[in-house]
Amino acid sequence: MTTTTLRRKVEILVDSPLVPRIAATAAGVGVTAYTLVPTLGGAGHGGEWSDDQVTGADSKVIFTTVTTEEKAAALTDALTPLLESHGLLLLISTVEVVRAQKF
Amino acid sequence: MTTTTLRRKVEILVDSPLVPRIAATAAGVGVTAYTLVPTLGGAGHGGEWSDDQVTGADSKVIFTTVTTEEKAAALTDALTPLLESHGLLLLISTVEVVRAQKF
Amino acid sequence: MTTTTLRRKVEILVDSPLVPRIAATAAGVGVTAYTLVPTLGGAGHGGEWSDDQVTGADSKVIFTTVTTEEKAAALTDALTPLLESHGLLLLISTVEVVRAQKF
Amino acid sequence: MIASPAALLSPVILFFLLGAVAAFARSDLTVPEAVAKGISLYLMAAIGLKGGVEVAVSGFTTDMALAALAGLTLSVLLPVLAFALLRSFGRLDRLNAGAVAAHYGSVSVVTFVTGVEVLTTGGMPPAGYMVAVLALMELPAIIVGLLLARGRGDDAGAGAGAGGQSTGSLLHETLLNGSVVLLAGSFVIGLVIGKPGFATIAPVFETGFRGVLCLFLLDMGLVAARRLRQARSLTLRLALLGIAMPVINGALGVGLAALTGLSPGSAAALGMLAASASYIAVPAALRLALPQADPGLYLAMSLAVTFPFNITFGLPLYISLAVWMVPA
Amino acid sequence: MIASPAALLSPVILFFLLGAVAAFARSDLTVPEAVAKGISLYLMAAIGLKGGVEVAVSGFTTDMALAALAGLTLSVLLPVLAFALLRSFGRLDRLNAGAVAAHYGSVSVVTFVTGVEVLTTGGMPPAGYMVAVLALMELPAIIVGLLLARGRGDDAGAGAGAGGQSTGSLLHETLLNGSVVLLAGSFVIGLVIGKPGFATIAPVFETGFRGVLCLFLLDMGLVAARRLRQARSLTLRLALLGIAMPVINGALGVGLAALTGLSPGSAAALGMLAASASYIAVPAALRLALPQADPGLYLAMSLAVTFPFNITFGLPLYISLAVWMVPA
Amino acid sequence: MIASPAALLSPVILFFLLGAVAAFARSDLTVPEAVAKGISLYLMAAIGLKGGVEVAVSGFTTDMALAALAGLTLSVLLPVLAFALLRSFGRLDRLNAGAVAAHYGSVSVVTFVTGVEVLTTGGMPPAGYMVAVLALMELPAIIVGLLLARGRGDDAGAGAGAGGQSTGSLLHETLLNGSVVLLAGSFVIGLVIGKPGFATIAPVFETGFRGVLCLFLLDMGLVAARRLRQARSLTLRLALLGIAMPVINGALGVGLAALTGLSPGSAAALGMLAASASYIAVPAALRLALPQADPGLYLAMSLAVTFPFNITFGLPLYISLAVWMVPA
Ligand SMILES: Nc1ncnc2c1ncn2[C@@H]1O[C@H](COP(=O)(O)O)[C@@H](O)[C@H]1O
Ligand SMILES: Nc1ncnc2c1ncn2[C@@H]1O[C@H](COP(=O)(O)O)[C@@H](O)[C@H]1O
Ligand SMILES: Nc1ncnc2c1ncn2[C@@H]1O[C@H](COP(=O)(O)O)[C@@H](O)[C@H]1O
Ligand code: NA
Ligand code: NA
Ligand code: NA
Repeated sequence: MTTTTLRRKVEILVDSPLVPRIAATAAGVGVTAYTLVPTLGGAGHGGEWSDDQVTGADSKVIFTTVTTEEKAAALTDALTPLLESHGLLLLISTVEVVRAQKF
Repeated sequence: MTTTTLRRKVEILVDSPLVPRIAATAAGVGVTAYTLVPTLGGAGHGGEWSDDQVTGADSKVIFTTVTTEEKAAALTDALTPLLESHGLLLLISTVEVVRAQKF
Repeated sequence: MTTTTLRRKVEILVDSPLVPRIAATAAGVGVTAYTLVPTLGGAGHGGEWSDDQVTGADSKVIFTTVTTEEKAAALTDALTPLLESHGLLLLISTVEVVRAQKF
Repeated sequence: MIASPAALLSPVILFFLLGAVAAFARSDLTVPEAVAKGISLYLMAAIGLKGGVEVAVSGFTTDMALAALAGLTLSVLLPVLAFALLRSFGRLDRLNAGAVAAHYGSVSVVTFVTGVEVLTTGGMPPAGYMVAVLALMELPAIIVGLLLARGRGDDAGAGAGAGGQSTGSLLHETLLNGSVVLLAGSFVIGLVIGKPGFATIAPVFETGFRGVLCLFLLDMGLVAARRLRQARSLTLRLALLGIAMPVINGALGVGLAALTGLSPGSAAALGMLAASASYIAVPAALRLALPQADPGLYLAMSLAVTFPFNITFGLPLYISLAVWMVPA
Repeated sequence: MIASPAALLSPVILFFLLGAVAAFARSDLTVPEAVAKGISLYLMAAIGLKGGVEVAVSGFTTDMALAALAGLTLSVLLPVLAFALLRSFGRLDRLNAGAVAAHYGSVSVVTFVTGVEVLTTGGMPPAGYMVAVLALMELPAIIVGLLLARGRGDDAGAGAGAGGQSTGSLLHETLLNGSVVLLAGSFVIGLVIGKPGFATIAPVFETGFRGVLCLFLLDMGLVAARRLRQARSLTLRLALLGIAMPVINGALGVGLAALTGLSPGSAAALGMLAASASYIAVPAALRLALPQADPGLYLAMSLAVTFPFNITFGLPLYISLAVWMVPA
Repeated sequence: MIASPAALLSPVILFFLLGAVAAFARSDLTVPEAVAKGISLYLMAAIGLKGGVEVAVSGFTTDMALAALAGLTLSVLLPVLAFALLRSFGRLDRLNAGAVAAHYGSVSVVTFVTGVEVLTTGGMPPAGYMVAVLALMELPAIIVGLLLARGRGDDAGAGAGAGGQSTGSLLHETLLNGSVVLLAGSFVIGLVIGKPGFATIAPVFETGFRGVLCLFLLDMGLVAARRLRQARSLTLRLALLGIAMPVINGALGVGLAALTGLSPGSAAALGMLAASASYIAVPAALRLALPQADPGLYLAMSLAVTFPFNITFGLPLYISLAVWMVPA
């Protein structure tokens, strides 16, 4: 049986124009691998929205990265001040991976 | 280090035309924040499918919400009767969040 | 309250042209139900990429399946030799489901 | 003439066949869904505009009222007939029989549009108001199909519980189905702007129409053939009905048009409307109104059996019928 | 003549109304986002090319320099005026007032394009260089709005911390906003290829323009009305300003154009530019530069209030003003 | 004449440059992927149709058979030459050398299409059957490249294990690649419908072609430049080969065409086909057949080096060569 290792998955829901900033913040704490997943719409305290590529202002993506416990914590610390001001949603969960050294 | 709190993530794979109904059911148990993630296709007992926006009948999205244990359970209870009849797929998992009061 | 059962969620990030091969490998270990989630781009050791449907070579999707512990392990074993050569990313996590017999 | 198999050699039909062949051969050719949806919106706007402009020119006539009445009659009666066939010969349960019947009582915009192209090229264009008839025929069958599916109310499951839906909200959702709104709205815009207003947008909505339709039918060929390959719940009996029902409905449509005194072109068009099965407005509405019905089944029948049959063999057949039944 | 409400009956405006009505009635009609984005790229390329080709024909003139100067002046001063109104009458905090002011100082390509269509159909086409003025007016207001939003530097939150951004990178990101690059680049291509080079691509970029614009405005109607329905932070005072500001700005624009000696058509176009509020370049730039400002607010004002007002009542108003103020 | 740098000033090339400049300047301009894919489908359908219609008019000729033979010869031999260069000068391992070689032996539809536009505008249009030659040249190089990559079978890793693939399924997947099917299918449709059938769809597939090509090349410029910026495995030696190989292959193509007795226009077109490197059919096929090869490498070479070189400098060069080598 293949051995798996525990890692942390961090998912950040962020407005498309702000993705480069999140990527830069992540790189600042050593997190350089990520995948972007699209969204179609949603609702929250700020009301309902649906994907709007024309203005670009209402288009959100999920910045997803799998990394070590330490780096995940560092990324969370670095992003916490922005959660409110930039309207981010941040989720952390535990996943198992093969080839642990990759993450 | 930033404090995180445990919450429940509920993911519901649902046909696009039925999303408003799921949102209404969720609102009925106090779950008003959610995000919709697109899908491209899949396979199951009902055979293979791939996204079909023209007829709209074979277009599925993932209704995702992060909420408290209680509300997640209430949402699951409310949706269970529909799982079979409406062809829904429902997954629950545990995630950690910052700013726990938001969820 | 609705009873839920633990199952394993396996997520595989894979280049679009290789999806049929992953589906075949999965079917080989008895995993026949899955959902495909799109991606927009990302970064890793191989550099940055963004979705490119014209050449098709830089278009990745997430092959997601929820299954039993045993089948998830069998799928992981079957895919491990391909992870490096085919540039796959494989994540395993635990989810709860209703109607356990479906998975 | 146009009723001959030569109509099969029109570029529009050939692109449909190319798509179907590619999908059967398991080619990876696909049209992005967003583009296919965009094209279908364009086609509905174009057909609506053209119909409206023609009615703006011709004015409202008795003919038009009669055609509308004929269309409405068909869309109420055809689902009942289809329901009977699906229950008896097709061996379907009531729920799914009602759902499928709704599709066959309603209409397919693209079948109509392709038929109008064939008719126009062949020199027997239907009247412009047939677009209004098309719009009128989209919805009544949904209501009839639902009534049939729900039966005498003893079928408690259907429409009840959290999945249930009041008749009011159902009517609202059906009437406001995107394709119906776009078609009817464009028809009204065509009426308002008339020929002069249309001239400035005609390069897009008229000159480009046939070429764009080719690309759409390429996608429809791909989609129909893939759906046929993936269809699980399609029995041989149901597949046979998927060919028999359009023939029967088409003949009834042409016949009623002949009685009503429509022109041969308009009669053929009414036959096409009767024969066609919806795969845009009805599936979307039924997924909401009858979530328990099997979309794999109703789409396989309307999209993978009836649509290809109509595009290739049906259209020339209904034209022949019209030529034969209607005094020119 | 064209200043009359009859302009409301152009197909372009009617499709906008159809979209708005459909969204208010809660129809599920939607244009796929990828398609809408594709169409908006096409419109910007087309308008840029046309402007460039016209300037290639007419050559650079003093008129052009004066129009450019007038446009720049407006885009620097209008946000200041808007800011004052938003703070006092609108009761907005400084951050959001600055963000909204940037939108009203900048311009809306689609408002301009629709206005040019109305002007051209009405026989008073603006000069080709107005497209260059449009491109020039997109950016300065962003800088002014940011300065206003950030105030005397005591507003530590704005732009500081991990979310902060140096002025250099801001300028870079604003100047290289996709829509600005495409518009300016197409203008330059139009200049280089001139009339003969344009002839070969004119069927797409000129003949097809108006029809494609119809489809885009259908989507804009849907988007604007949905946004209005979903708007949470829009107060009555702000909605009123969303109508008052375009009227004031439009009048100032036409007035300055009259002083500058532009033709009636160009004066009306400058009025439209001044009156219009950006909803493409500015929101994208501000989401980066002022992430704390509320996008729901500035998009509701520019897209859901001002844009519909301009398309329906504003355009004829600015044309009337130009006819009245500028000696033909 | 057309071989002069003036060809660089065609709108099609200028849009490519605009895209490249925007991407290098890190503008956020992007064309939605679904729209880009939709446009590329349109271009392939259009080019296939046009070729088929022309052959329907001219009939099958000896010239055509000779051109096909020349094309096939090139697509079998060029990958061998490329492989040798990539292994020796390029210092690539066998696997990746074989993968890259397959790209250079195959062809780029958009390079061809752009070249045909330049040739036609310049008054030396190639024969219609060159589209058939294009379709024939897409596939053989894939097979040759794979044989080279796999070597004498001692390279156990390549194609073995769960990732392996039988030659039969490989052939199937390659032959049924979406772009090949669409191109060949449209060619056959063009043959069947001929000039009269094409007339009704010409507004979309002919009149609109050049304008749509502008928008596609805008995207290609963006994509090529972004890929060049992101390329990690591209060494200087490989970049040099990305320019040398098209020049060598182009000269060989024009030379063989001259020997075969083709017209100057067709000879230039064969040179363009030989010089171009695939970035649609081959990458998709190789991702399946050689998953271990680095897509970042082969796409960087074909799309980010060779494609831009061909579009800007290559096309005029191959035309000059054809004018010089082929007696007019
Ligand atoms: N609890 C949640 N679960 C899922 N998505 C959420 C949740 N809260 C917020 N979101 C997403 O984040 C967006 C912004 O949230 P808010 O700031 O609350 O308006 C919402 O529109 C949703 O798409
Ligand atoms: N175990 C599973 N894992 C992932 N997706 C599933 C699973 N079961 C069902 N699905 C998704 O749900 C759809 C409907 O499932 P079914 O009702 O089994 O046909 C499938 O086509 C898949 O997209
Ligand atoms: N740790 C990670 N977290 C999220 N996505 C990843 C991670 N590592 C790799 N990826 C994704 O997998 C792709 C290929 O990874 P690589 O082989 O490292 O270039 C990347 O471009 C990302 O989209
Ligand atoms: Na019917
Ligand atoms: Na303005
Ligand atoms: Na080549």
